[in-house]
Amino acid sequence: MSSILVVAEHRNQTLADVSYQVLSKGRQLADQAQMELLAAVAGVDIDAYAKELTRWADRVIIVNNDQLEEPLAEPYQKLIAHLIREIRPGIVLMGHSSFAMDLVPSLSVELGIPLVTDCVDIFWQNGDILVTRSIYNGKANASYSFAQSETILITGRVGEFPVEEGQRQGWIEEIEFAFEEECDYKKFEGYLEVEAAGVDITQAEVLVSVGRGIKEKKNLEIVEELARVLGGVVSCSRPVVDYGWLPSERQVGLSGKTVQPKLYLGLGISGAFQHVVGMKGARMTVAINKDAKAPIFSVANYGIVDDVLKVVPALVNKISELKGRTE
Amino acid sequence: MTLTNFRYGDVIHRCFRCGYCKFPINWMDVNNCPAYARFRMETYSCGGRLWLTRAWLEGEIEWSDHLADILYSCTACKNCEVKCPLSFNIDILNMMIAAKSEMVERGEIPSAAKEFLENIQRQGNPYGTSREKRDEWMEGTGIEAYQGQEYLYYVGCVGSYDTRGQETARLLGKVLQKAGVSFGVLGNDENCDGNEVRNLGEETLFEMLAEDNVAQFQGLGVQKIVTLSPHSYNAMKNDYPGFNGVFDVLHYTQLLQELIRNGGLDVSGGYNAKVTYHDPCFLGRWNEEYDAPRAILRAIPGVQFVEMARNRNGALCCGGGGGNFYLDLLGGSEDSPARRRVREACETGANVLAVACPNCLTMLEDAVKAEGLENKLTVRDISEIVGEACVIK
Amino acid sequence: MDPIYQALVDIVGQEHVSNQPEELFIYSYDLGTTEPHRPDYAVTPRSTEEIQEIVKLANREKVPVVPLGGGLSLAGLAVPFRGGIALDLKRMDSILEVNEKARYAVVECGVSQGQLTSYLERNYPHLTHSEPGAPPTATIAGNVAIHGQGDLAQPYGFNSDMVNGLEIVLPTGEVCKFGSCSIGSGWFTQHPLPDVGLFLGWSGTTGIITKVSIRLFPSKKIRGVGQFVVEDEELVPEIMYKLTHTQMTEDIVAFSQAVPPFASGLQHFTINIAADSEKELEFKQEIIWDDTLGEYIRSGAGGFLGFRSGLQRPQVSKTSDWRKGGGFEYVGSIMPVDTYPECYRRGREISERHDIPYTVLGRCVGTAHAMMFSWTYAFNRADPETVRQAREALHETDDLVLELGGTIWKPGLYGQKLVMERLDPNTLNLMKKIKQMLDPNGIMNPGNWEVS
Amino acid sequence: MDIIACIKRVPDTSEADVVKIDPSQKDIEKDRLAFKINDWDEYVLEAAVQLKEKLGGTLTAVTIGPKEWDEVLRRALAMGADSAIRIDQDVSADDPHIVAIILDKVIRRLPYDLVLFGAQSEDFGSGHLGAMVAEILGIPHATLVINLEAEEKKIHVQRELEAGTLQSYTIDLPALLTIHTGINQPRYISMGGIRRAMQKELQVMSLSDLGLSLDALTPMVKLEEMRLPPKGKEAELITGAPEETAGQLAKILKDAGIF
Amino acid sequence: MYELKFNESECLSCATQDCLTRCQYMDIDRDTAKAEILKIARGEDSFVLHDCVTCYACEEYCPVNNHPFYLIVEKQEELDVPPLPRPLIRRGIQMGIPFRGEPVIDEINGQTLDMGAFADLMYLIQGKLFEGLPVISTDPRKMFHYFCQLMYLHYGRASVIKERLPGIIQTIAKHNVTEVICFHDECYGTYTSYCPAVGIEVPFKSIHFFEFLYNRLNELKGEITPVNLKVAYQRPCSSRLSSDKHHFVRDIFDLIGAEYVEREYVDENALCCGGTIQGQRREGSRKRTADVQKRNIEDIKNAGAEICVFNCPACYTTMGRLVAQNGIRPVFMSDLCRLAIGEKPAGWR
Repeated sequence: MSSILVVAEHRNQTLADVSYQVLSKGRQLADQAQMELLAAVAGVDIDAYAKELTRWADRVIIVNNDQLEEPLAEPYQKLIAHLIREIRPGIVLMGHSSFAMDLVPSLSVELGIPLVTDCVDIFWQNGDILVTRSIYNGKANASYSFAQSETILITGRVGEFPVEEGQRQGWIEEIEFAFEEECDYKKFEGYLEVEAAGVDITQAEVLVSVGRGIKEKKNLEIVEELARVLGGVVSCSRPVVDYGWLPSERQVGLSGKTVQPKLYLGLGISGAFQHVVGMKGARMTVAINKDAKAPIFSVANYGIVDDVLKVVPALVNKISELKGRTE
Repeated sequence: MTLTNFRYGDVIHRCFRCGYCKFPINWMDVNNCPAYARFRMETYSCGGRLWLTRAWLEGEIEWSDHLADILYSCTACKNCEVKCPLSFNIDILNMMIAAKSEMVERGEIPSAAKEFLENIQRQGNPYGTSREKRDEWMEGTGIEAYQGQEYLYYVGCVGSYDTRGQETARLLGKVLQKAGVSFGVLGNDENCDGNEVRNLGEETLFEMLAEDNVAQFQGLGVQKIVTLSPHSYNAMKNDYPGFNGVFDVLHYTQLLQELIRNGGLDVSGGYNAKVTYHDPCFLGRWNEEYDAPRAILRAIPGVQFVEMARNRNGALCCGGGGGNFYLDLLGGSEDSPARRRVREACETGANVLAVACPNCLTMLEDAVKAEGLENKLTVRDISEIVGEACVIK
Repeated sequence: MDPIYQALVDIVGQEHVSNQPEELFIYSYDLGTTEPHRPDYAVTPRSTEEIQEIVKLANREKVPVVPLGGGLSLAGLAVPFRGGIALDLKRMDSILEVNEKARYAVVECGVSQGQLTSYLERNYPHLTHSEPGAPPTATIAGNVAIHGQGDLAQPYGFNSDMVNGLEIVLPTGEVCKFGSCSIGSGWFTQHPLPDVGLFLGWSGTTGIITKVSIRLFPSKKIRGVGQFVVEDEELVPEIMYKLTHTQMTEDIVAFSQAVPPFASGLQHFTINIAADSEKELEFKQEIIWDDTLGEYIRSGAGGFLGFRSGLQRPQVSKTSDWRKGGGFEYVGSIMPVDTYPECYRRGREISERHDIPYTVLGRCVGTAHAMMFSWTYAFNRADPETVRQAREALHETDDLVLELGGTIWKPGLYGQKLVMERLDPNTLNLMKKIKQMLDPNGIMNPGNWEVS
Repeated sequence: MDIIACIKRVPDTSEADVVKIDPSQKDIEKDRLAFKINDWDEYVLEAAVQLKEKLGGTLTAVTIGPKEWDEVLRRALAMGADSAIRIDQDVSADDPHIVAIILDKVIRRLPYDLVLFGAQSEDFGSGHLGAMVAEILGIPHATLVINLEAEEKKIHVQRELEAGTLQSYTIDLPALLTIHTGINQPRYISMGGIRRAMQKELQVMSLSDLGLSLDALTPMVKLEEMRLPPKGKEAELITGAPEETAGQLAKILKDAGIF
Repeated sequence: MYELKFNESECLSCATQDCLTRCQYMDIDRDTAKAEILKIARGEDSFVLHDCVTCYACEEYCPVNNHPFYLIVEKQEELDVPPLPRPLIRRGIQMGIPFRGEPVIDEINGQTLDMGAFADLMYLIQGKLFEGLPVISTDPRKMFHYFCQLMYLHYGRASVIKERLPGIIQTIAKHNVTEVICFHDECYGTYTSYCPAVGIEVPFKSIHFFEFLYNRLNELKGEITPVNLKVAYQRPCSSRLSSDKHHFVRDIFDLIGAEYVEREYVDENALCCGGTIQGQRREGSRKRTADVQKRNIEDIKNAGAEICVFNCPACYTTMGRLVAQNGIRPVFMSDLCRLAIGEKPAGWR
């Protein structure tokens, strides 16, 4: 195997966190196998990104093309296919982002190369690359090997690979790339940012966060009450938004907000990784859930295994009592 | 939909909305319809729901989440049927259930009801907890599997899965053991009785549950059944015969009353408390068994029995019927029926509120906490009181 | 977000306001034949203060307010003809005071007749109030607001005559008290302060009654009903006259109806008698049946059907099921007692013309000073033709009341129009001035008693 | 509009402690688990049925699996699918490439304007089957679709990106979408509906019917081993009745200076 | 139309004139009796027509089964001597008009129990005694379609009975029944005594309720535990029309181990429950009723009864509470029988 290629992703003048994460992993894998680590970045005004990437990559390939400014699957598929054909890397590594999910499956079919997505671990074993995936919603792990292939495609789970400071000083190589024709059957129309109306959960010191364990929209009342006595704000996991119980601006997690409150109180949240990714930065986490084996308990500092609807009213009373005593 | 699909098209317009359906044992207030007591808008009264259902059937109003919530807030407590002075009163609940059935068939039901029913489809219980855990309540009790004993002890979903329900299920088991009753349980092979499924309007699922249960019971040669929950009792006594499942079904209070009367159960250990009793709808209004639980309490030395202002067929529902112990459409307010009920229990000066239904137990116990009455009132299932009186730890 | 809705939420809380189609649908309907009109909001306040805020808001926003208690007027008096806020007062359900010695009770406006009955039975068994024939869910305040009468009308008159004091939220939001309570005394009398009787009989168009003090009366240990039947309707006025002369009855009602068939063509009396002992009861029975009505029994013109202890309130809602249709409406009137035969005959004709089983009833008010005579028309809610027939019959009956020299009790819109057409112009003018002064924005139950 | 919905059946593993690894270490123990339709696929069916109700056309539900998988097709039929096809082959643990090749063959035989997949599955959750099929079929796709509006010849979709951002596309038909949860509120499927759906025909095909053989389908990735995830750190558990646990927690929070 | 079969010569040649001399409510000697009954037979007014309390007893007393009571009723109507005030007669007649739609007719093809106008007492029809027995007239709203009409004997209106009864019989016959067990004596009397007396044809066989109970109890003999109770029986007026079945009361008592207490007003000497007398609503009826009831109660008490058994719902209504107030339990015969086979009586109060 010759090289590992990491394709970096950026939007809104920022390189995605997950790109740094897989870049770090790529660096480690390359070092272990004494391979070259390549990074690719495309778009307009990308020199700053490229420079950034040289801290990890031995070589950074840049493609200046305004059609690649936005992370859109179709143009990038063409670019990456081109790069693979040209460079023939042994491994192509990307973050498992929404962008990648739209892109890599088609790419693997187009090139006839193996793909494993959303890996939580990537490692060498007897000279072969192996990956581990988290399956059954985090309740089991599975490791995979690859059939013989010149190139394999891997995406890595957001938040799984710690960013290690890059020590390299790679060099930048610009490649010319032009599109033969425009993609007219799938037209990008723009972005829609969720409006931050009213409550900004990223600014709250205390978040009382609810999951589907609260069962019913009406039960938000008592949760609001708890948030009130704690001087905090109510946030939630994805199902609560899916059910329409709270607006999406209150959602914590991969497709919602990333938060770092002083206290994160998870009520009836099982703790799927998509959620945990958004709240790992909390200074103190308390989880209340009926299911003793819920993954949230391995993230939390304190846990209560019980029905939230039973504990929360009692908690409101106790806190009010304690507050009453101090005031 | 038009009236033609609705089985009660020639009846539903007959409600005048005079409001007798809201009365308790007398006319002391208009809050004995649990949903009306909770929301106090006419829409939530029995008459309101009937008029709305009719308006929906006639196309005067559209289906909405709110409409579904209003209909599903009916706890099937039967107060309306018992109080309505008009001759179609026997159909009131059937009309409500039929309206829910329409919603079920269209798939448009409150999300919690959807979850409830899907959980039962999948795991045989409303909580969605694995079937494999149904027997966890009986760990270490030495209760045997059913294999031709005199009684099948049917525990039900709340007794099998709810922490508090499990305690009563265990205690009742121990009481029966102590009385030397020959009985066995189904453990993990027990399935939901379907009573609430029927009340939620999921008729076919109910039929399947009833058919399966009847076949299972018959296959095991079951003749007598004693149930922990009045809900199971109701389904098995009144509905299963329609599926060729005729069994001798007893609610456990009926069996315990008999055991105490004939000396089979010694309760001389006594229970020192001032006790009031909350009639569960499916034992009381649905099956008119008001006496057995009272007789048990009166037979226990030390029990000072007092009645609440609303009792027997005028009892206020705990708000947990019609699946609402899970759907909880009536929770979240001091007007919630369970909270009203525990305040009423407190007014009698009793320090123990006795119940005979695991649903009522959990509903009322939560209400005691919500009301902050823990120091004044304890909720106990009669099985627990009897357990104490016959000195079971 | 609708600012009025939001303002209402701020006043009474989210759970007690609705602008959802479901609530608006229910509050748009009267139980009788009146065409429905949707309110914009349904609100269930809990206090006088909340009502004040709501009324002030309504004035600012020029939104009608339509108060209702039991919602059982059957004359469409709580239908929000101009939309606005349907104000369901049933959460105001506290019995504030019972003064045993002065025999009165002060209640909030949502207290139902049945609630007071039941409360008195449990706590003051020797006191009672005059219960109307409506379902016991009807409210006391609603009943006095329409000059109702009850089962003590014979000795004590209209329920509105039993009012000792009122608390009112005026259409402009101020709270006023009337009667002895207004000068800080107890709620024991409405007199002898200057008369400001601006609220009784106005059907909620001049303000919202929030508290009522109502007189209570002795409740004897035995209260029961005797029944007497005659075939000849002409005998009814004189029998009422004779019965009231005994001063021994609590309630005298004569009725005749096509269904059930046994009652058809006969005039039934129900005569309530109360006594504290068997001795008193026997004495009264002897006076009433043997001495007063004996002559009719001897001649075979009248028959005594027996006496039953215990008062059972007539379940009038059963009337709604006569045509298996869930509906009825009646015209009530206040008539001279001697018009009974004519009322019966003409009413029967109207019913038969409209293919409705006839039902008429006359309740003696005072010592035969007047009677409340009613003509009831059942209809089938699911059959618009029967609703139309009933509505026509009701209008014809309104005409009849005035033709026979009576007054319409709690008239609906049609009856109100008839009454206002005949009203002394000076009186009408005074009503206009009063209404204009009290309710400058015309927000209180508009559509009803529209004098201007 | 003719729609094809590709759906699957998964074990209910919502409770963590029901998942146990099979001795082969290639699978979990499934025999005592309850099974259900894949969560995302419920949204797929609801979206498909809503489109059909609005625009007419046909809806075909497709799955690949053994006999028991008919169950999810019955749900689809109960919900309003016109026909249902099951490819009788257990591929649940196979390389999605292989599954994609099989589905391509099925879909090509059917009329379609729109092909819908769940954005991922509850079991393996790789989330790339749909887009692979699109590539083989040679039609445009969008994954993680959270909003969908269809016209005669094209659709407007919004994809969900990170941090609450949505990405809008207009795509010409035929196209393939993978549907994310929250796009709608899936309706309840009544048992009566499912029973009635038993009357509807359910077509079963074998690989050879599609001109395929399993030997010819070479996986590019191979499952080596399944394990339970390593135990992470565990929270300090507070135990007792609700009032006790609540009391202790309140004190902890107070001591931590939260209030 | 239907004519009462009455034979004047039988009365002429009667030696006892038991019909009137044994009357418990009028004091009549033999000579007066003969004179009055002949006056009545010939269509002349008689004080008997005015003073009769319509207790049916003379039907039983008549040694030759010449229907003196039916005759009295016919003549009351002919001579316009109303036994109660006219408005009440009209009201009573209108009472029996069915007005809530047609009954549901299920084909029975055999034996049935007819509740007559007492559908609301269906709760009494429970348990083993009635297992498998089809019942007609179970809907209280439709029960007047099964109302045997004989009540109008009390109203002096035989014409109403003759007019309506054939229709009622037809309704019952529509069920395709062969044997009709009559819940109420009055129905049994209608079909076995009144109908033959006036020539109305009855296309089914009627079975007395007590006979049915007796036979069923015999079938269930093994399950009978003697009740060991002292029981008084309050015999209703309609039982006078089926005196041949009266022995079943003792037979049933023997079978279930009940002691038939010796009372003065027993068997042929039974005294009206007061319902009929009260129902006449004439001047003095109220006091007369009270007197009759008092005598009955004293008699039951003196006989040492613990239980008073009824078969007629009217008697039960009139006297039940009074009996209970005097410490004696009122109970329907069917309930007493159920008690004997270990069932819980439905009407136990």
